[in-house]
Amino acid sequence: MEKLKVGKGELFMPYDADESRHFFKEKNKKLVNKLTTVPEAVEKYIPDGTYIAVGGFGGVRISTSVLHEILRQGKKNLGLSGHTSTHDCQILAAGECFDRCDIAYVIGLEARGLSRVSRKYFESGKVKFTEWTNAALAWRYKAAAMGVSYLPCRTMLGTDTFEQSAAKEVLCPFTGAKYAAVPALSPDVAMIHVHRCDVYGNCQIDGINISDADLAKASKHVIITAERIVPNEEIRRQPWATTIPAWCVDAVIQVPYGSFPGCMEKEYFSDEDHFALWLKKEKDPEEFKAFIKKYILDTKNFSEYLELCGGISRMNDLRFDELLVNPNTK
Amino acid sequence: MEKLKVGKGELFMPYDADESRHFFKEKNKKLVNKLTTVPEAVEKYIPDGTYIAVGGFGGVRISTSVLHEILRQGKKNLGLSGHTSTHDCQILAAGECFDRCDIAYVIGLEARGLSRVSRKYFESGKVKFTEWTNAALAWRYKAAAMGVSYLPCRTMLGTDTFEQSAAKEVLCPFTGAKYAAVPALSPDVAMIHVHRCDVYGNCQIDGINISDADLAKASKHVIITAERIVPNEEIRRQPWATTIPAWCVDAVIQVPYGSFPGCMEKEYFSDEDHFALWLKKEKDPEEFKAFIKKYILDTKNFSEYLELCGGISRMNDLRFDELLVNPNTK
Amino acid sequence: MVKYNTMENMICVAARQMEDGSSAAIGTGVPTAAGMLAQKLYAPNLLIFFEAGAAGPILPTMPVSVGDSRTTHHSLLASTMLDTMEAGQRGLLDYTFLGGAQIDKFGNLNSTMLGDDYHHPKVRFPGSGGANDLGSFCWKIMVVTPHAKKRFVEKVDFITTPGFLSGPGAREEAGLYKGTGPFRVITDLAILDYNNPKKRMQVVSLHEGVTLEQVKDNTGFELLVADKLEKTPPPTDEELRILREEIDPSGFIIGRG
Amino acid sequence: MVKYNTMENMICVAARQMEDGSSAAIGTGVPTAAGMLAQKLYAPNLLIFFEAGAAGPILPTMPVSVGDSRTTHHSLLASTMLDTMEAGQRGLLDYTFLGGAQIDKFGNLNSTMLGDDYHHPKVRFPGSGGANDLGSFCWKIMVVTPHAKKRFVEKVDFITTPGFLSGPGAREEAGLYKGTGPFRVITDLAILDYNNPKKRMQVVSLHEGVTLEQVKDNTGFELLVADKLEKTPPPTDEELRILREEIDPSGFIIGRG
Repeated sequence: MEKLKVGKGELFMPYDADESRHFFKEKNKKLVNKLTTVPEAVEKYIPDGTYIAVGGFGGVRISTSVLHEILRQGKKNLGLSGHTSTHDCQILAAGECFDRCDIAYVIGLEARGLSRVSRKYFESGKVKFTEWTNAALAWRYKAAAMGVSYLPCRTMLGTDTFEQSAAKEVLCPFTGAKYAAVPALSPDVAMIHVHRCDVYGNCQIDGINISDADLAKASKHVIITAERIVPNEEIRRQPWATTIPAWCVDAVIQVPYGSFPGCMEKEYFSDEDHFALWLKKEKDPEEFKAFIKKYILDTKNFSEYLELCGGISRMNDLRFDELLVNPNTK
Repeated sequence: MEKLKVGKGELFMPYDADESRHFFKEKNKKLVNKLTTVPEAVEKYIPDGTYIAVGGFGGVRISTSVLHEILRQGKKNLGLSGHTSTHDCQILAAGECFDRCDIAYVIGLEARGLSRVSRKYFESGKVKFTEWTNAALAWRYKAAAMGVSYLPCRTMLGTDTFEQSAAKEVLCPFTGAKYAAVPALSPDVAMIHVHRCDVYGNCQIDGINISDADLAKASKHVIITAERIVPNEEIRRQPWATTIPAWCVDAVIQVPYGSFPGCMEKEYFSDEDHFALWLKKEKDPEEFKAFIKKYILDTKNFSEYLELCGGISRMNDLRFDELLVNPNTK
Repeated sequence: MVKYNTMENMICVAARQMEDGSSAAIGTGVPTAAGMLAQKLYAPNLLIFFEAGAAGPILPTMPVSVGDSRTTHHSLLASTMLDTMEAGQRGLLDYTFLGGAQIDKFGNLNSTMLGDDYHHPKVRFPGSGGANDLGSFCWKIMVVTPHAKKRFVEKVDFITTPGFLSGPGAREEAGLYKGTGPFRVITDLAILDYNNPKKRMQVVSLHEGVTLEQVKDNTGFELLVADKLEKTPPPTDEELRILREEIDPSGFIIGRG
Repeated sequence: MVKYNTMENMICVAARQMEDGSSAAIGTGVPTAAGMLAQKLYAPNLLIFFEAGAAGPILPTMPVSVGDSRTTHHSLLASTMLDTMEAGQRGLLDYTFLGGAQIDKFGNLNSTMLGDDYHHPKVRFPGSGGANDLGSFCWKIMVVTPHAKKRFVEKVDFITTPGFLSGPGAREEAGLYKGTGPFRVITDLAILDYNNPKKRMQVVSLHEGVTLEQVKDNTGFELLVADKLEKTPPPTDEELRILREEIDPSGFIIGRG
């Protein structure tokens, strides 16, 4: 029988089922008010060295306010799950906040182009990385959400992506088929932006869920930012719309426009001008430094950032964009 | 190293990934009107010998009309997935329609008691069976829905349930932990009752989904009965509410009260008097035969059955029950 | 003191076993009644899961099925069977309540068949359903069952759901999670647990008017006895009132006692 | 005849490759433009999937992200990334469109890095994203890319996404599904496929005004040539009209040609 291959990438977050089960056993399951502030949540749950994962899809439904606060508090040596990490990666790279990354997709901003700052950071030698794919990372969350230490899948096989991953080949005990086994990934902290949730953290998400239901279950701690807080009764009225239940959640913060400049289904479209501004500023290191200082480090909170970006009037335009409405025609 | 155990149960539906992939490749993906009748759907998709699975949870959101028609058409030698199969199993056992069964839960009707007829059928030697658990069968659907030939889980280990299953022990390549590997299960036909769907088969389900999203994806053919058919536009208005997409579905039939005497979230509660009538009739083989003849074999369709059971007036009462409304108090 | 029947007593005793702030995967019947009573009196923050997919309901009345719409009544979540099972698998579920036709001294449960030939059972039962799953995943297995010699047997005909299997260490060796296993058995005669090095069933508390002899006589294996044998307090008036008026006014479950 | 640029030409050619009634997992940019054009002219029943979770949309305009709300616009499904990926894994997805910094003669793609030391790349790119997944699961991999020697290389620095790997049989040996693999490459010069026993890239059709020499000069490996070399029909007026007026009126993509 041929020898099964083993990826030679570093496994940053080895999964221990018993340790993990014990953690979830002890985790609070009571319905308590979890409202807090972004600075408090970052202070409490994200000490230097924490392995974090960002919900959404890079420029879609991301927790921008929490990412900014990580920069503001000068967090260092974080681990990052690069499950299509675009603008989130761009923010964290600007602060050189992480030093290890499970990569599926980083540096790029999809159709918008590449972030020079992120690229340089990944080329600098300051970041250790291991290769994966989007599905592989999503299945790694899924495995942890299921409470199993691995899942078999048929991706990465035969490629250098596998070679530089920490996956291992296994054979199906029934068919003999070869699979890539991907190890469960249980991030220390997930930050997820949602449409609405109650003060206990029961969340509803409209549009695509991406990997967030699994991510919330997989993670030891979950910080939720929400467009709006709703009464618990609203959650209980349609419990099949709950995508993340309270028992996964540690902190809840109401942050309207909290995915800006990213897109938020039925709320606001991405601000492509602002994304372009980031990419433009990145061309000159000094200008970029000043940009980050002005927009993030020197702003007290996310509302101030939104004001710098055009405030309510701009948000209003983005709502029209999202709804494909042209306000100039009747 | 200790020897890994292998369940000695028969694997009724071995899964072949390549064959299965080829089937799904060829399956129609066009949006075509799939409206048909229950007799036509059963005639077309359920020849003798077919391996079937019923959605819902035994007495909750089941496809009663399709089950009755299977009896009416005198189908034989079916295979049955016994993923909490209660009233569905009771109906099929009454017609001795199946001759092999993957058992997680059969014969019983939960808090209502046991079906004598089902029990006798399982004790008769006419049915081959293999043991599983509810989660094991649900993961078997899940594996097929994922397109992998097995999934690891930590149930059944150490028990006679494992011994009489067709599961196999495997070791996690990362942690060395022991798992029960359960083989993918791709039923020939799934029948699922939903709240609403369009003529193409895009379905919405309120309340719990149980295992139906996975079951629909895992099955080669899917017959949908729906409380009501809605315009395609209604589906497209809230695409995150679609739990079964059209490309899984082969046949669509509008069957109001189609889960009767089972429960249907927010529509009608289970008819406990009618369930009790079944159990009472089962005490006398002759009476039971006459009961089945009158209520199922001699009725032309499900509407006639509903009329025998009290018609619209009874359905009205069950709606009050479901909504916990007492019509006699204001 | 209000009179009570054995079913009422078992439900009240079961309700007192659950810690506040814990979670429980419960089935229909006695477990639901116990869970509801616990929420109302002893564990207001008990988080209830049903195996078919509902979690965190405000139960208006007793469900008939673990999947019916009582289980989703004002619930926090109405999801999938695997969502509940996987919550269990990742360690989130503290208690489960199970039953069966037979139980042995290590708490192994049989709800599959009687006889010695699997393929030709003398009596066939429903099978595991979610019992083996919850019995494998949850931290503490509670069993509520009438006490009788034919139920409490030396060796179950079929291990549907794992107790301690063949004894100390056997669950872990089989691949089950550390720290899980049988916790308590509540019968119409006594409370029993496994809190000894042999992981064998032992009497820890006798119900009102019950003797140790009576318990032994109704047990088909050698029963251990805890060093300090307690007396189970009888149901309180308040327990009975809530049970009869609010939880099971139609006597669906307590009428069977 | 309306004038057109190379980007417009590639999109029009790509749009003609998809069979009606098939499914395609597409990314932003050229693939979406091609998919939209195909739906409007050649494959009205093309079922479009986006890797982040949307399927069956009526695309109003070009998405910027495969997860943004254009992808869910009037879609039939807005689900999860794994829902799309698992549809692919179980064989439901016919086409995928991929790109990369490098492609070799077996259709292997590099979107990870340039250089010979993984940990110290000369240039670091985004990585696989969903490319390796879709390239492993989908039946037919389409690549749309400008034709240049530095892109069409003898050996890619890093196999991000599997083409035919080392040649015939290598995908199956690696554990990938039977019958999947590279299908066509559409460049600004030609259409290429792998329809030969060696599973090597070959020119099958030259675009208007392009010579075989020109294609070979822009390819960094020995290129095979199909027995019958076709001429690619140029974009029709209708294709261009729809592309410019309905699909990309702001010139977001076709402005790059």
